[in-house]
Amino acid sequence: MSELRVKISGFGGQGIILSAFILGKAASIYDRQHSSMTQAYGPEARGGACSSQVVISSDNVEYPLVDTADVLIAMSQEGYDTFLPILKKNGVLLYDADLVEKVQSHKDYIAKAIPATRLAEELGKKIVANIVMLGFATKHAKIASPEAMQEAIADSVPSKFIDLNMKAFQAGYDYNEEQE
Amino acid sequence: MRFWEKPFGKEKPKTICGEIHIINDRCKGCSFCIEYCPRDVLELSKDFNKKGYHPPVIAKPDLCTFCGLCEMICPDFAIFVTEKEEE
Amino acid sequence: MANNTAQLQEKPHPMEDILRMDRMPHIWCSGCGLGSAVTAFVEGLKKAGVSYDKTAIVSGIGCTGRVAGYLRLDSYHTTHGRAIPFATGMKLANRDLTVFVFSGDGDLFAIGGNHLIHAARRNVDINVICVNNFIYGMTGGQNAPTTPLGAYSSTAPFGNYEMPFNLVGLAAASGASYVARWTTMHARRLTDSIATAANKKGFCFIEIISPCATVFARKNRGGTGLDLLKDFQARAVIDHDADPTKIPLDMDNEIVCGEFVNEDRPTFWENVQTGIKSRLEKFVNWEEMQSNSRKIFHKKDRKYTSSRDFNLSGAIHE
Amino acid sequence: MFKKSRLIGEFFMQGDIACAEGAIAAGCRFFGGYPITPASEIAERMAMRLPLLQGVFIQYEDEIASIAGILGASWAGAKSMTATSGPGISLMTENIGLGMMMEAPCVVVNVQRGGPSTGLPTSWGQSDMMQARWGSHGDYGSISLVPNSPQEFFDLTVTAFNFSEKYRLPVFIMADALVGHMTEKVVIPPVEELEIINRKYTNKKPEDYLPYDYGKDLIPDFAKAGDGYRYHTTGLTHDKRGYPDMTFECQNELVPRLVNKIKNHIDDISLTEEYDIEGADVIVISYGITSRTVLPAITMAKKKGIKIGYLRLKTVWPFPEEKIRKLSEKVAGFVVPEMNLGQISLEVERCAHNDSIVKLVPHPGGGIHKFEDVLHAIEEVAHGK
Repeated sequence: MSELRVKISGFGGQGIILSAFILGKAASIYDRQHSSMTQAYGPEARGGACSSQVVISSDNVEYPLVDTADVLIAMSQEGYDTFLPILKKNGVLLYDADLVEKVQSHKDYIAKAIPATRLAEELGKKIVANIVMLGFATKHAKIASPEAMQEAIADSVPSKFIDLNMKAFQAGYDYNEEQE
Repeated sequence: MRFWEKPFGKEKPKTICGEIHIINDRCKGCSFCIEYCPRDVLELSKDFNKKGYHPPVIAKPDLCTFCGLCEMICPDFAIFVTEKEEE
Repeated sequence: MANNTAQLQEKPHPMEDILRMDRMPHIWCSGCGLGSAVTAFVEGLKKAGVSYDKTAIVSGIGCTGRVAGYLRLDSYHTTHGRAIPFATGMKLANRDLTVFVFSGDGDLFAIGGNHLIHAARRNVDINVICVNNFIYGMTGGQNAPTTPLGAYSSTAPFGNYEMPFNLVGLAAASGASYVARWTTMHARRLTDSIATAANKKGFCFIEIISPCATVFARKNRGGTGLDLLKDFQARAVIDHDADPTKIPLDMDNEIVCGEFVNEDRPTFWENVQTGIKSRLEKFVNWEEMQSNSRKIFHKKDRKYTSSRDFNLSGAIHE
Repeated sequence: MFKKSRLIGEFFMQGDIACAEGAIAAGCRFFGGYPITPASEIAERMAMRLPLLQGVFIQYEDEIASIAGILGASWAGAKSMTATSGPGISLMTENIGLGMMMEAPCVVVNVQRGGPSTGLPTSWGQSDMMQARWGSHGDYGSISLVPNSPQEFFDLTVTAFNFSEKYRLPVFIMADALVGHMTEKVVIPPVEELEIINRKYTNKKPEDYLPYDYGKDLIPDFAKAGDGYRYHTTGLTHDKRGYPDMTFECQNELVPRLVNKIKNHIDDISLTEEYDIEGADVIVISYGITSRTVLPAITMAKKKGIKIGYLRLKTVWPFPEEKIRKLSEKVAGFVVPEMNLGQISLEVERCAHNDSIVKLVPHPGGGIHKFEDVLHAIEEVAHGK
């Protein structure tokens, strides 16, 4: 039985929960794995701290929470600070290069940064930053197959935004740190 | 319109009469029927019913015009009126 | 004479087909107006021509709450104040029913006040008959939300110091389609009102002012139910054009009666239907959907389909 | 269209939504509710789905109206449901009692949060378990089902409707915020693969029908409003005709029947899952999401060589008394982790044999048990403390 525990953190309005939903759906419906997605958020709809978590397993997910993460995706400084301690040694850390400025030592982790929000803005809508990040994570953390992710994204966003989201996914997937 | 079809005097208008039925033991003696009878047909009985109330009695049966108000207002379903057949 | 009446009672009372005779005599006191209200209700149903089999009556708690139990209809004696939401559920689940709520002023306007204004606001197609006797009868004469200022009750030993509700005003202001007020003495007009309500769409509200001989009369004017009824008669004025919000009741002034509101407004269910239709016409073939057809959704021509498009994946996936 | 409009297949679905879909699959066509975190998603889903199924969705003015409304709808013949959380259940309890007394089939979903009072709106707990059993005043038998995953939320919602229709009472589904807001794969089978039970309508003529006459199974036959039966129902103690009868004799016939109609069918109603029960020294009894969050502790205990069995309650009420009694004769004791400060553990204590230990691992809600606490309790019981 192989398990992958993913924590996604940021602030409300960034699509943190949708990201986890898409990931979970890609894994369980299109990759034929099992996955369990849970969420935690404050009462405010926008701007509050927000995190979601996905457990992907080859077998039934028994324990649904993420106390120690294999993958941490941080879309905000607060999310980074809060959840870095739960990241496993040699775990994968992915963060938004612009929104997480004060970084600690990353020698225990495989850390990669992407200016997801800036890339999304360049694509025309800041709101797809989460999808850019998912593309990036698909490439570097192997959270799910790219095909499954694309199917899951298409099924989870309004159809007039499918193209934009696909572009966002691709932008994240193809992003190379050395570009900067 | 019917009035024109049957001119005055051709047929004497019927006087409708009612026949009052009182279910004595259901009465709780509130006197509503006696008070609101437009023709004062009813009056309070001097006798008691089973429950110790004075039910109404029919004092002037010929005056009843089958208006049904006593039946409508009786809170105890103890009085009702039927149309009296022509004598 | 005594013999004569004894002989005449052989005939059954004409209401025996709709009263539960095995529960008679009822529990209401001598001089109470509730029995008169029930007679008017039954006469009203007859006049309206509704089927008894398709008529349900829902009551709350209290003296008036017992009405449901005495009528041989589908009758539901529910909890204190909750008759209206119960009736709402019943009517919406079976829209062929004619649903009446028959309850008291305390039940409908104190503990159940919120339900009443919301049912009126939604304009659910139910009929609410509120028997207002200005006091809590069954529990022993405590203050009601209708007790007039200054009137005595068990919990207002120095006279009531709360402003009472004007029931017709509240119902009308909340959006009821039909609002009327009568006393139990207005037997025929009340019957007509009930008949009108039975056949009228939307939320209909009828206030029946009724004497409570045992507690209200005793604590206030003194005397009997009849004395109270005479007092109502002396003070009653019929004015259909009166503004229902401007005719509160008190101990001395006019009791303005009449049919104050009689309007046609779309009911809750009509609004549901037209609302769904207008939103869904873009996506579904409404006629086919109504005729239970399978292919109700327009086909899409895309590589990817999104269940977010039209968030009714259930129907899409059929 | 009614059957066809059901979802069939695999979905990545939130627990609350799976609950709504389960209700629709079971034939629920009336939903009355009031928004409350974390149960609002059920109402939202029903609002979207029911109108297309020619069902009725109504957002009432409060929870009190919601429960009254679904009782009314139930009497009109609809399968009806409401969904709420602890504060809403507290408001509903009076009319839940009415439902028990009138024997109106319906389903009440409680997506539990931490309490008391407003408590933890967005976080989870299991502290309403006793309320589900004893919430309304008076004696009555009750049924509560507890799911631990979105799939089970779907399945048990169908079961809840079946039980409510069969035994004629409001049935509770005691989910919690974690299960309600958890998203997992949910497989929805075609309608013909689901067992759907409908209430038993009377075949008597109106003149012979008594609404509260019952047979051996103690369950009266149903007649709905508008079918010409013109019967009376009341929340007062009533006889077979449904007429109020405030006597000891009547109370003594009615209330024990309300209790026994559930008690006598406990074998049918009680759903449990057992693992490694045979030969176990310690048995962990859990229900709902706790049954998943304490699994790591059980695995650790196994590694330490403790003979540990595991009993999961899907039906918490009626409580499986006989089963616990029998088990307690064989084992050293029970460990009961629950997200309250001791509710179901009291039941286990009541049923356990004198010699066996019952150890509660309490948690106030809002988080999950620490593995160490559960493990510690297991070790203590295993060592006979």
